[in-house]
Amino acid sequence: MTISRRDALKTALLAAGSTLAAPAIMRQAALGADPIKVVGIHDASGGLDIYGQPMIACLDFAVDEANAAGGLLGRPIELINYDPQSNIQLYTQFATQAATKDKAAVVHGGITSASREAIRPILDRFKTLYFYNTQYEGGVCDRNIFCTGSTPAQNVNKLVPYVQKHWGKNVYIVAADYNYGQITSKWITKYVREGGGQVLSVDFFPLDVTNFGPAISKIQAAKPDAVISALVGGAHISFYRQWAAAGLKKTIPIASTTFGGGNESVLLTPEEGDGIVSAFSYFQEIDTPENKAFLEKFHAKMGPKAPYLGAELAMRTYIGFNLWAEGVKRAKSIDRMAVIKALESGISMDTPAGKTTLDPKTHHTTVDVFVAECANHGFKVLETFPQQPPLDTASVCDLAAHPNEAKQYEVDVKI
Amino acid sequence: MTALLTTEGLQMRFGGVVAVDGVSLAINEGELRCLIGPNGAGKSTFFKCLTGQYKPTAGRIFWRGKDITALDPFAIARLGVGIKTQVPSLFDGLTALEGVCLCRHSSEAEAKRRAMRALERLGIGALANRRVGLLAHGQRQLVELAMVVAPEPDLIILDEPTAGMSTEETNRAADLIRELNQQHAIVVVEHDMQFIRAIARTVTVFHQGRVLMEDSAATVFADPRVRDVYLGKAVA
Amino acid sequence: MTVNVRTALQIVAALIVAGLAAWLLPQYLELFTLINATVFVSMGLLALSLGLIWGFGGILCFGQTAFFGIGGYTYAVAAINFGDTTWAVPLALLVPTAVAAALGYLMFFGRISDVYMGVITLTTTLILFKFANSTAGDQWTIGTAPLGGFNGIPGTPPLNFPLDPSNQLAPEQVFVVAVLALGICYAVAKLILRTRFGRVAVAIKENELRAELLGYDVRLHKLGLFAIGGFMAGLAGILFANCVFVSPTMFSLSYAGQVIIWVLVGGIGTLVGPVIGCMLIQALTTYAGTLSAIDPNLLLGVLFMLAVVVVPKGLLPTATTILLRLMRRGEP
Amino acid sequence: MDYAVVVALQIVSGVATLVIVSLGLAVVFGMMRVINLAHGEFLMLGGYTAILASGQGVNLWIAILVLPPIAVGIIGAVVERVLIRRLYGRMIDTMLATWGLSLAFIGGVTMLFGNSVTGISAPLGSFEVGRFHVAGYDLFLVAASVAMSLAIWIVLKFTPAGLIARGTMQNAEMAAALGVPPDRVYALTFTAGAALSGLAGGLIAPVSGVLPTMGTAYIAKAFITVITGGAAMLTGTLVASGLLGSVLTIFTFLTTPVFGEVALLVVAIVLLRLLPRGITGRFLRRAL
Repeated sequence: MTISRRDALKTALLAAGSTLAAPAIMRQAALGADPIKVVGIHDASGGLDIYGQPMIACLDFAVDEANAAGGLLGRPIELINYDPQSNIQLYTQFATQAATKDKAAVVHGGITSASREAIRPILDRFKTLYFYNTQYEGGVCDRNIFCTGSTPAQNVNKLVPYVQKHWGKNVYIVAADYNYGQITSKWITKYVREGGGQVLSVDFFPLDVTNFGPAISKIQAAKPDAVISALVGGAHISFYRQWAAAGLKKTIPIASTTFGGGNESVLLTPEEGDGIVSAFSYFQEIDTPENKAFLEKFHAKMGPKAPYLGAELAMRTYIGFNLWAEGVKRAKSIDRMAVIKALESGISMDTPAGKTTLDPKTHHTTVDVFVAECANHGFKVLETFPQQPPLDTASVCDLAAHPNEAKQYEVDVKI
Repeated sequence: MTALLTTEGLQMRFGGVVAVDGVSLAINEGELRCLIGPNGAGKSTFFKCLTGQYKPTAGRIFWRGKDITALDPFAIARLGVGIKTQVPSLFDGLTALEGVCLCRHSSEAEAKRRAMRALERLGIGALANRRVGLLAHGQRQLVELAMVVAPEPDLIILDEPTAGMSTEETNRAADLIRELNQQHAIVVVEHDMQFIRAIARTVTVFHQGRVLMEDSAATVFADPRVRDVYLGKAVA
Repeated sequence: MTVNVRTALQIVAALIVAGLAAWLLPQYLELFTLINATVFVSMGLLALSLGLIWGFGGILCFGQTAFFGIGGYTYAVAAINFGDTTWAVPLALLVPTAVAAALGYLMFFGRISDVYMGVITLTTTLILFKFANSTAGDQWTIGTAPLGGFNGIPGTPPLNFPLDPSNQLAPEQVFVVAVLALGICYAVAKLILRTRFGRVAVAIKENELRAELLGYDVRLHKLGLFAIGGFMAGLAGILFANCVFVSPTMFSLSYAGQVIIWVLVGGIGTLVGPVIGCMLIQALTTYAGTLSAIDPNLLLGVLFMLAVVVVPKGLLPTATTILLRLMRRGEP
Repeated sequence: MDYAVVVALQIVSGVATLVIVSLGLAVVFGMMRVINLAHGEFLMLGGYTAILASGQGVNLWIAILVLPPIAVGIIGAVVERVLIRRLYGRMIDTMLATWGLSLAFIGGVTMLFGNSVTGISAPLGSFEVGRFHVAGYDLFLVAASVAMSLAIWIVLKFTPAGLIARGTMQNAEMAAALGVPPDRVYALTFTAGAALSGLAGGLIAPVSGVLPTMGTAYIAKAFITVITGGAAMLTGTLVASGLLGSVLTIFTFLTTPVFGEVALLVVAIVLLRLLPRGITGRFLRRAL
């Protein structure tokens, strides 16, 4: 009795739904027409715009460059930029739009891990290729996504030893309260312990917190050798400001996995920002001929409106686009699976950030990593670690063996 | 004769002000009682205590011997007490009939029958389908009365029913109250002496929160103390 | 009698419109538009829930999104844990209804006045927002479902056919379910207002004291209506979880504000008004979002002020009045 | 021991911040029974005034303390004239209209200055309590909150304007009978409230950073403080700030900032349930 009623309901719903199936397929066939659509989803406004604006500039620049060189497969590239306004729900809306309305060949975008995890399932579901070009906490194992930024085994793994070598063993962690901060703080904890130190405490802050007064008192009471920050976004810049205002910069130094990813170093005065150390796979200041050439072209193109690129986010967006373009060239198609297979064939290219190699098993990249110190609104590179593989993700993820996986692994560290 | 409603040492205090101060009285079945007194004598506060809108700070109220001091207004209404407030309290957005139909009853048809009967009894059957918010003041008073009598309560409490009425309307209201008294016990809280003279049997006089005297209308109106109270002289 | 006939006609009309929309739109709309339309419909249901309790119960709830979010979260957590949405749905309806009842008990039985009621409901939503935002850590896992803090629960499972978890509804089918849910809720709300309970609730809005003096327990009626509003908002949350995903934004101040704008613009004291107001404003803000010239907040804010100052009764009632006046003028 | 002093200092500065951000709202609510939901945006505009002025090379103290109240006061006067005046006596409508105003301000400022954080550095450096460093500006905020409260008290208690204001608070008709048109009293009150909010915005700008949506972080707290305080605007705000600010800071120390705010909100709800007319609805009723 119940079964038959259920079936009746099912039939009714299927009837309503399936009427759509046919036109949907026909629409798919209409894709053959000219420009190749590339969608960028980056926050041009809201608390995350400090990262988004340089990323958009770099994506624009990369697409212009490719079009100037004759486009891809003889077709022009049409870039559609969406601004999710630092609002996760708009991310899902734009991702759906990119996949189902624009029928984008690839989506580049997502800044926070929260936004990536919001759009990744959507793009999986609608079978649209996805490039995530931000340094993040690692562990994403999904054949539909390519993560071109650095991960903790590459950056935290260099930052923590620097801190412990120069400042002392014991640290206090302040982190943004969402998956990036939560997971990254676990990695920091892991490396601090491996270096023989202790994590005195981990404090998490929602992205809209601006008053760090109580936290600063707590940190002083704990007397760490250093503070490691995984704070994110515009509001959290107040931390550095209040830290300096409390006169603590001279007593307890700060290192960060995020500082410089946006324009933090430009926003803060030298008194507030100088001396903060970060590790990324690119800084605008790195001294290589490729980087100089890139910056020259970039500034020539953008003029005085060219943003400060800071650390890797913007550059990885430029590189991410070019990696995808290389995949398309090799596949001679924009078909998703063909491009994925081409990208898995072991692509390596020389970029302004040094040599970047895509790892077929993890869809992550092997990159050069730099430790740098904030100095006078910019960065001074202190140490360079060439060709660091994404060991963290590689230890858990093998897409060659398990091509159907689509999840994020988390490091298992007890805090 | 059993008392319908009794109060024992009822007191209502607002901060330092004692508005009702130890009032004890009894209303019997079928009685028509007037509570009079000048402005500020505590009549209205006493009324609100009876109807549950205020919770007295001391003393008790009984309904047929049962303590109802702590009950909320709706629970008191359900016992069979019809209450009409000083400012007409109506559902302006509904028609007269819809409003009166809302009285509690056993069935929908019964409600409608009673509502129509109540409206006709008050001579406003013709207004049944008019929106209450659009009616004249006197008509509104009557609609409210219809709502009060429709459930056929045992006791009706009226707070200044003649407020804002013309002399002619007041006279008609007096007739109406006498007529209603055939079936219901009634308490009228009023300060208009003319009106009281027209309807009263037993009168209770309030002054400064206390019962000054309680007697037949004729005796009360003849008493010099009452005249002094109304003229504002201090009572010895 | 005529009133009953009119109600019946309105219900039938609404169900026909809903049925037609559910049948025709999936055939003609693009998938993307359809998914967006599902979001609109779920929001429309949220607006309906507030339109019901505010317009007919006089309960100004600044935090109707609390029940919306609780519905969504309960659905997501239950669906992930059960691996089947069949029982997640009733649970996700029950929990917001129960929370609304509990909150209503606190407010109505405490005889808290209008303004303070606004503060308390708003505060409740804010607490939930803050709380949901701070559940990023591993300790905030219910069964197998991590609450995810700021991230929310991106992998919210879509509805499946009853007792058949492997057979999930396609986005087009979710749209059909959403439209039918909205149509049915409208009909149910209409019917409720025709029952004795509904008429007393309206009477309470008109004059609380009189209703009380007629022997009605005002608090109980308000509580009942508030719980029904919570139920509908919860259902809206389930639908929203199906077409977007569950995140703390569902509790946010901006959503809480938008619902009020929808109802206000659509018209207080009608049921269709809030739904139409919701659709119009959503369409407008979505459109404004694509314009870079004007900020959607600015547009929304100006609309909000105009709604209060110029058409305090709302668009639908005002439009009806104007239409009626024009028609009368047309007559000799 | 030093730590206890530092914690105590944080509590005091938490309370002071609450007082500063609530006073403007309290004045408008206490005098006019108008709940101004655009209050947070008045703070934001004050913050932007300070940022812009200091960016133009204006002396920092003038940029923080002088210009914001003037600029926001003027904006407040215009808002009163154009919007609030039409809605007197319609409490709910006023709330809704000011909510719309708040959205419009956020949108407008976003269009003008972009939706990103800007900030100025806090002056006054730091000082030491035993082993601890404490920002001097925190103490300055405490002093500012005391000065603002004192100023309001003096105005209410000892000036002719204050007498009229107190009269209006008690009974608007009576004040009108004294020959003071309530219109003008309301216009001045709203302007003064807006100016106070602007000053608050300037004061907190160095601590919190300035962005178009910064108001939303404060409005809920200010709103709840004022409502919890009840009718007596100054005393109510001070008592409620003292209570809620302590709860906020203590819980922030014990747990996280989020649970600090949750604790604040829960305490406010419980208080309103117990004292539906606010703290001064029950206690200290004769206070200002």
